[in-house]
Amino acid sequence: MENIFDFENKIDIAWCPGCGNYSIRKAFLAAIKELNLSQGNLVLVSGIGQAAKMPQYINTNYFNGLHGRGIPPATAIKACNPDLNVVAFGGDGDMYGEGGNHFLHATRRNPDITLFVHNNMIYGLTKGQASPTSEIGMKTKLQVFGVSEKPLNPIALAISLDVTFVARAFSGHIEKTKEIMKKAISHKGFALVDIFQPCVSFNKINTFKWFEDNTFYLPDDFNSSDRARAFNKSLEEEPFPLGIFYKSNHRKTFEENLEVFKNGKLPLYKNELNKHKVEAEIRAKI
Amino acid sequence: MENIFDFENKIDIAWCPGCGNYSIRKAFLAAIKELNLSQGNLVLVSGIGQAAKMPQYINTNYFNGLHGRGIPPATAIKACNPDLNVVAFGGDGDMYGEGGNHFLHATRRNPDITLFVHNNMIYGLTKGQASPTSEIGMKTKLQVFGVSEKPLNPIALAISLDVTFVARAFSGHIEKTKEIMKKAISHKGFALVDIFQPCVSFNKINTFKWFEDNTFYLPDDFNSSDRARAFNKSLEEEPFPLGIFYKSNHRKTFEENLEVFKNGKLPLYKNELNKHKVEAEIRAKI
Amino acid sequence: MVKKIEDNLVIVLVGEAGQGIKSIESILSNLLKRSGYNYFSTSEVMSRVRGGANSTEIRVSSKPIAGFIDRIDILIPLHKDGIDHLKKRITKDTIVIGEKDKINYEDIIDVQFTEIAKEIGNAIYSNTVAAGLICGLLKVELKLCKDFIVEYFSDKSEEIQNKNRDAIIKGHKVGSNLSEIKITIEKSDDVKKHLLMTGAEAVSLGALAGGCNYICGYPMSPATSVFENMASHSKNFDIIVEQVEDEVGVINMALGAWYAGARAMTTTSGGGVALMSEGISLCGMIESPLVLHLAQRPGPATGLPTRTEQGDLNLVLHAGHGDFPRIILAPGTLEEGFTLTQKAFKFADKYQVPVFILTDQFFVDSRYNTPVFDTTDFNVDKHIVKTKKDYKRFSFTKTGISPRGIPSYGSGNVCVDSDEHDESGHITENFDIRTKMVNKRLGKFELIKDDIIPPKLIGSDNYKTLILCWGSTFNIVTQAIDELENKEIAVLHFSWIFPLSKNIDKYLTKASNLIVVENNSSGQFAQLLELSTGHSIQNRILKYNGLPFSVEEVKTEIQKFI
Amino acid sequence: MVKKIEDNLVIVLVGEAGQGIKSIESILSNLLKRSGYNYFSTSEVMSRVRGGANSTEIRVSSKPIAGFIDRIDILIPLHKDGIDHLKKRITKDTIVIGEKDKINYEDIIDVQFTEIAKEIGNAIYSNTVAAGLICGLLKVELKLCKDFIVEYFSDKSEEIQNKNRDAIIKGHKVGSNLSEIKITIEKSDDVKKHLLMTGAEAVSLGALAGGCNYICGYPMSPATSVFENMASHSKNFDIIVEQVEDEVGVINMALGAWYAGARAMTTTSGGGVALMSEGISLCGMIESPLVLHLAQRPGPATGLPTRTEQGDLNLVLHAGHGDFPRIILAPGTLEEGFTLTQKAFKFADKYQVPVFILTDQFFVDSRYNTPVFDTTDFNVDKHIVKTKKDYKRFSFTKTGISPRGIPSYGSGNVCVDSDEHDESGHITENFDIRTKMVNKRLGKFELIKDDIIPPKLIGSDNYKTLILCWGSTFNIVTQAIDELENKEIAVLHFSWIFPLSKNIDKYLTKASNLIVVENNSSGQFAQLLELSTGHSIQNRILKYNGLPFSVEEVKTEIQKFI
Ligand SMILES: Cc1ncc(C[n+]2csc(CCOP(=O)(O)OP(=O)(O)O)c2C)c(N)n1
Ligand SMILES: Cc1ncc(C[n+]2csc(CCOP(=O)(O)OP(=O)(O)O)c2C)c(N)n1
Ligand code: SF4
Ligand code: SF4
Ligand SMILES: [Mg+2]
Ligand SMILES: [Mg+2]
Repeated sequence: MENIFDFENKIDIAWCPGCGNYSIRKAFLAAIKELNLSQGNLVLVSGIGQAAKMPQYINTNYFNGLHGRGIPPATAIKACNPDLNVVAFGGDGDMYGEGGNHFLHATRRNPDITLFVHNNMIYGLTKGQASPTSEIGMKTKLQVFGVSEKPLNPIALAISLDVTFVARAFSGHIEKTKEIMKKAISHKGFALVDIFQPCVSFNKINTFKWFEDNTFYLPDDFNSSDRARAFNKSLEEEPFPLGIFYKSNHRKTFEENLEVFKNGKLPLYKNELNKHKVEAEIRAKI
Repeated sequence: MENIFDFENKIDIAWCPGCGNYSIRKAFLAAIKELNLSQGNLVLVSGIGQAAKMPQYINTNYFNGLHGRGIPPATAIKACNPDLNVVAFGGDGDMYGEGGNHFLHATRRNPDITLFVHNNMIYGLTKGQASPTSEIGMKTKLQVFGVSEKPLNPIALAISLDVTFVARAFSGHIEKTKEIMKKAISHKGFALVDIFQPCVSFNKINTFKWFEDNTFYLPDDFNSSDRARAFNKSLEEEPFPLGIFYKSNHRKTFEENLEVFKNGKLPLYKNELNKHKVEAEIRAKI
Repeated sequence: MVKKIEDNLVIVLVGEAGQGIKSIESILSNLLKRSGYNYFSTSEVMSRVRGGANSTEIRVSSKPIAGFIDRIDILIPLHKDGIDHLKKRITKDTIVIGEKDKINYEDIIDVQFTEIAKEIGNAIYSNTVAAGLICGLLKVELKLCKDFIVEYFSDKSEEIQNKNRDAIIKGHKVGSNLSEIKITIEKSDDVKKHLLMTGAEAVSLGALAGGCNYICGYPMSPATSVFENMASHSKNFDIIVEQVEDEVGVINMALGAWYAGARAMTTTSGGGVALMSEGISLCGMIESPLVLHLAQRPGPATGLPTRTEQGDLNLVLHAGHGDFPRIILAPGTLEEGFTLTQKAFKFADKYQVPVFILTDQFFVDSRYNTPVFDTTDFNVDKHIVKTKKDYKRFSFTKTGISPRGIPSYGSGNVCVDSDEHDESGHITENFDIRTKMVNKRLGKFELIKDDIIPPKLIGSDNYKTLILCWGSTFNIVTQAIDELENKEIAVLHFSWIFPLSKNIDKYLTKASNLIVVENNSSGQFAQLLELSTGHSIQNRILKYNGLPFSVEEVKTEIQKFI
Repeated sequence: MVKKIEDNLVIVLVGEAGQGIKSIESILSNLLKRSGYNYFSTSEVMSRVRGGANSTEIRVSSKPIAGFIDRIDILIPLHKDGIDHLKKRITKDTIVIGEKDKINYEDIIDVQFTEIAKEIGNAIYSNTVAAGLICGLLKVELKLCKDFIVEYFSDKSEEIQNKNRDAIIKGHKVGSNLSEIKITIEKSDDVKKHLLMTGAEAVSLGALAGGCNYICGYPMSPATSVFENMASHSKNFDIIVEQVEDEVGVINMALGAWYAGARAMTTTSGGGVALMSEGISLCGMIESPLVLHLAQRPGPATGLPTRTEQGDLNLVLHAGHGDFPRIILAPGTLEEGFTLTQKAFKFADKYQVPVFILTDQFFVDSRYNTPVFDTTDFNVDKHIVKTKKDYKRFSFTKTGISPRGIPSYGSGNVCVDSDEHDESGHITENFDIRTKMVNKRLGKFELIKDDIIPPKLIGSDNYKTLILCWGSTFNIVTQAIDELENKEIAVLHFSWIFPLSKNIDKYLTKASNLIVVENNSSGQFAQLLELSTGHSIQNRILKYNGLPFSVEEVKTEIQKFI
């Protein structure tokens, strides 16, 4: 059965053979198909990096912006047209490093967008420097003595910021990743899915096998509505829990808070200027 | 008894009469005096804002940089000369807003610097716009419908990031603030003290009285070494707990991790270039 | 001796931040203009919320005037440090009115504002007393004063309204009886029908007229006033207003907003634009419209945050890496503040380029009366298309512009990319497409030329000396030249700054003496003119201490060069 | 027919990213140079880690050569798409060597690299076979090959070393026996004593010589190589190396480092400098030294991340708001890459200004041999003072420079401030101090003039046509002119870009025809020259598809203008 989001003709994908990004693409294509999204209403947003190339390989609208700057346009796009489904893709460097501040403050706004971070614990596109999630001790051409910074724990961070959908997936498990993606996209509010992804070219430590060996799924009966428990769980490492840590509906979204849409207004692009209102505003200065 | 860090002559302080910043200055002057710090070895670093003017009013070295950019120079200064005591001051907008990404990643490096954030829940110097810690509903000239973003909880955030000294103080209590400051400065590693501070000119909600009424001190027997418990505690709001939430010594500092100082090398400014080494390196290219 | 003022009066208020000079000015501006006086005011303030020494100049005249001048006819110091702060501008002709016991100035005319206010009930009414005094001096109808003050405090309690009314009445009486000054400035009914506003308000109205429905920014003096002004209009005009975490986020949000079909603007100062530089380059690459208001203040770095300068022209000329087109506008008057901002949206949309509106603290904070803006010509043509299935965002077209689609409007995919891309918006490293894309982007410079607004020539056509200026100095320079009454001098004022048209050469060729007047330290506009015309401009009048030029200063400096 | 090559040979390797072209080049560069051949190589690669089509040009010559040329004498395609990728450069004179069954090219000389490698034990040795083939063709001593390859793989297992040795031997044999080509390029003992390195390595060595002990940055092509290079030196030279969270953090860290007494450098590309713009302005305000290496790539925005352009000159000329001095250097040769970087530290320290080193992808990634650098003149004079109690960081001095103190070195307070400040570094809004501080900062332009390095004139003094170029195009343009053999053409190459000296006027005045050659789309340097000299430069040879100029191209284009 064909997928409208896939291309008819073979496309040239710039990822390395064996890269985890292919599986993420597969899972995402399946997820949006199963969710029955329409091509016209889907906008993918990304920064720069290997992960951030994702939009190029999906047959829909996209805004492929600057390194680290995926979230601000994604937030604005959703705000200007809340009918759109907006999904942002990025790497661990892109979203947690260069774009860290936007991530931090997006959680405060709670736009109804979905963020998939391909966490390969390395800078892929720039050929193998440490990322904010690289393990202590990892040596690279730049980190010649090994990484000494504590890796960022995006799950703990997101829970501390009260992100209302926080999950971790592993690209190796396409079916399960797809299910998490579907829930994330369907969630009302800002949703983070941190996706473990092997980089076969530059990360020789956190390989496919390493991820297999160092992850396990949260039990089916895990109570993902308890923020403090979720935080505790998020501190577990090696093995890392996979699945949905925290999910809640207690926060309004950014768009719901926007005054312009309170009376069910149109998306902004349909707005027409009322010349008389402007003239009245000018005359008010007499 | 005189304080070497105070000025002999009266200085012109640009804060409004009644501003909480005066008390923070008092507490800080007392803290560094009691800690017996030496003027030459103290460097204050700040960004821009009312809080960030602090270094101007202390008689010592300072680097008063750009809005939001206090932490990067502070980190570098300490790294280049670990003998210095480096203290950074900033506002809630400065450090958590514009400078959010530097805060995030400083916690990963864990430089042995102290950060005091004057949290008045408002942009003071720019005359009263919402800050990342402003309460939901607060109206300003810019937030005409009231703030809708969820205020940042810097304590929860810092604990999620494993900052090894996390405290909250209130400028109204000079003595207690001074004690917290002393512990923060003495702490080995990155220390955050978020200081509630009334802005009498622009924040008419979170007034001195409001802070008095909405805070309480953590009990003396509060176990500040349990990160998960500290996180739970940090979620408590109105009233907000004051005191040291979390303190730990399990992390190495940035400077300890620096290879250059592993053999007890000098601060960088005393380094002399070894010309022969450079020549040898050139000849290695033959 | 009685000081006589027949034509134009300069009143200066000086005091600490927080003493309420702003509210006095605000009351006076309305009352004087409504009385039919030409009104102008400008402030210079310190970067602090309380204390220090700030001053506001108020000019009242029978003719339109909107330039800063050094001369002070009447000085009202509200704080003892005020005299010292302005000592260079106080002469024996200056009449100082204030509280003798507080202000150390020999010839002071003692008026006990505070005492009078206290009699009414509270010292805080002293500002209204002072406003009343000036109204009395200028023979503003008492009824007008009373009605207005009640309107002004309409959101306060009735008691406060009444006390303020009493205060303005008392002040008015004192002013009417002051025998040391005799003012006979003509009022005009035309002025009563004028608009009265600040530069920031004019820019905001222009944005409304340009169809702005999304404004994002980060507070920064002196640009915040436009931001707050737009916020005040947001309910009425359905504008999304967002304060972003930092300026890098601001510009990327604004580009996202245009992509989704909004008409977005941002407002900031030089430091903010510096941070936005990479995003401006993105704007160039994805051929997005963007309107960016930059209110200049003295740099580098934090500089003098609340003061004025024209030092960021080079910044906006070149912000962002790589080559791509842009437009730079710099209004000289309120009317231009309005029309150019409105046009900024039009040009941004039509050419898919960033358009900068370059103002400064002097421009945005000054307030004066101006004829009602002409709005016949301001319809919003949205340059967007409904997409078809085979839509390509970056198609090569005969016109040189790729029609802009909006996601979900039509059936095509709208794909934009910060990498070099093919017509469909996908990454490419094809060398020929790269070259064609660069040519398409830079080709817009040629197209834009049709819309260039020529500079304004003021003064006789038979000039020998040509004074070149741009942006906010318009009113100052033109008044100076007017006063010089020299038929051989003309002024050429630019509000369209970039790209410059080759046509301007004809103006420069005609002059034997070219003098540039700029509020910066390096003559940035002079350089741009030299580069664009090949003329060398040796004579430069530059000022960069944080204050605007005064009319007198410009006169004196020009005379040195002729 | 046998192809004869007597003087200079161009070999091109083409294949997918990840196929190992880089390692072939790396082996060959060493072997050919150690044999006494003049060597040059340059690569053009796609922005991907695997796949696509990348190529590396290797030139071997009896004379020093370091320009990119279009002609291909020998082409070795490692992948079937390689032929298509280079089709514009392949002529009937090109000899193609490869695996006939994989590569679709009629006249291919079939060499089964993979088969040979498999015989040895594994297909991965095929690259070494290919390297061996070229060595055989060029008659590189077999012993040298064997010894070197063992050294090259010294950190690998003995088995791998042995198999690679076998591979190079087999390749060598095949190459020696190829009868279709006869190469008789002269070797030279001088070359053996030369250095062999890339531009990135030259810049890094310069930084070491400048006393750099702190490097912070954020990875960005094509600037990362300098960053990684410095990291590789960090142990030996006690350098703090820090990868920062973003470029805004980078520059503010670097300024903190200088403040504390380090000698800091940062390395990035155009987008990074755009983000650093505000910090650069801070550098200007606090009069901090700073060395900033910018390796250019085509913009705007992400552009073509792995390719080359000279499009960020305007950016570094103007990055940052407000007016402040800066120095811009752009090395044309490896030797200049070394000395100018060393001097960048010297000038930054001496004048307390930001110094930019402007290179590009072509410069940093190209590798060739060059005489050993002269190091007689490179002592590090640290321009810092031990402070006294009354020390003032921004004192007004006769020299125009305020002596720079370091916290804890001496007994004074070292206070720096991003606001306008007084001599002690405290905030001030005093108008006169403001003016004096601006004058002090801008006054450095005058002082810097003493150190300006004049442009290099190559060719006869009696030129009529003067070719103007800057930075990385040096070797390409000079070789082109050399080949044109026209006595009336000379080249003026600039490696000191800003501030320009008035002296250059004399060079321009002499020429009747000025032609600029620049790797960008708008002639940014031509504009700078026009502004600095008043000369108009109409003839511009510009290229902006992401590739460097080729020697042939420059020749052809120049001929159009003369
Ligand atoms: C401002 C800026 N800085 C740096 C870069 C260079 N850059 C491109 S991608 C990247 C990081 C890639 O790492 P990550 O985000 O983890 O993505 P991955 O490639 O691993 O998927 C960097 C540093 C850039 N494009 N822009
Ligand atoms: C890049 C930049 N953006 C904006 C500003 C303007 N600005 C100065 S201080 C400030 C915020 C002040 O708020 P906060 O940091 O909370 O400090 P406070 O004054 O409340 O102590 C802002 C936005 C600036 N100086 N630089
Ligand atoms: S470099 Fe790593 S992340 Fe990038 S495509 Fe290759 S394997 Fe995937
Ligand atoms: S504005 Fe507020 S924070 Fe700033 S000095 Fe005044 S009271 Fe303090
Ligand atoms: Mg990554
Ligand atoms: Mg604040």
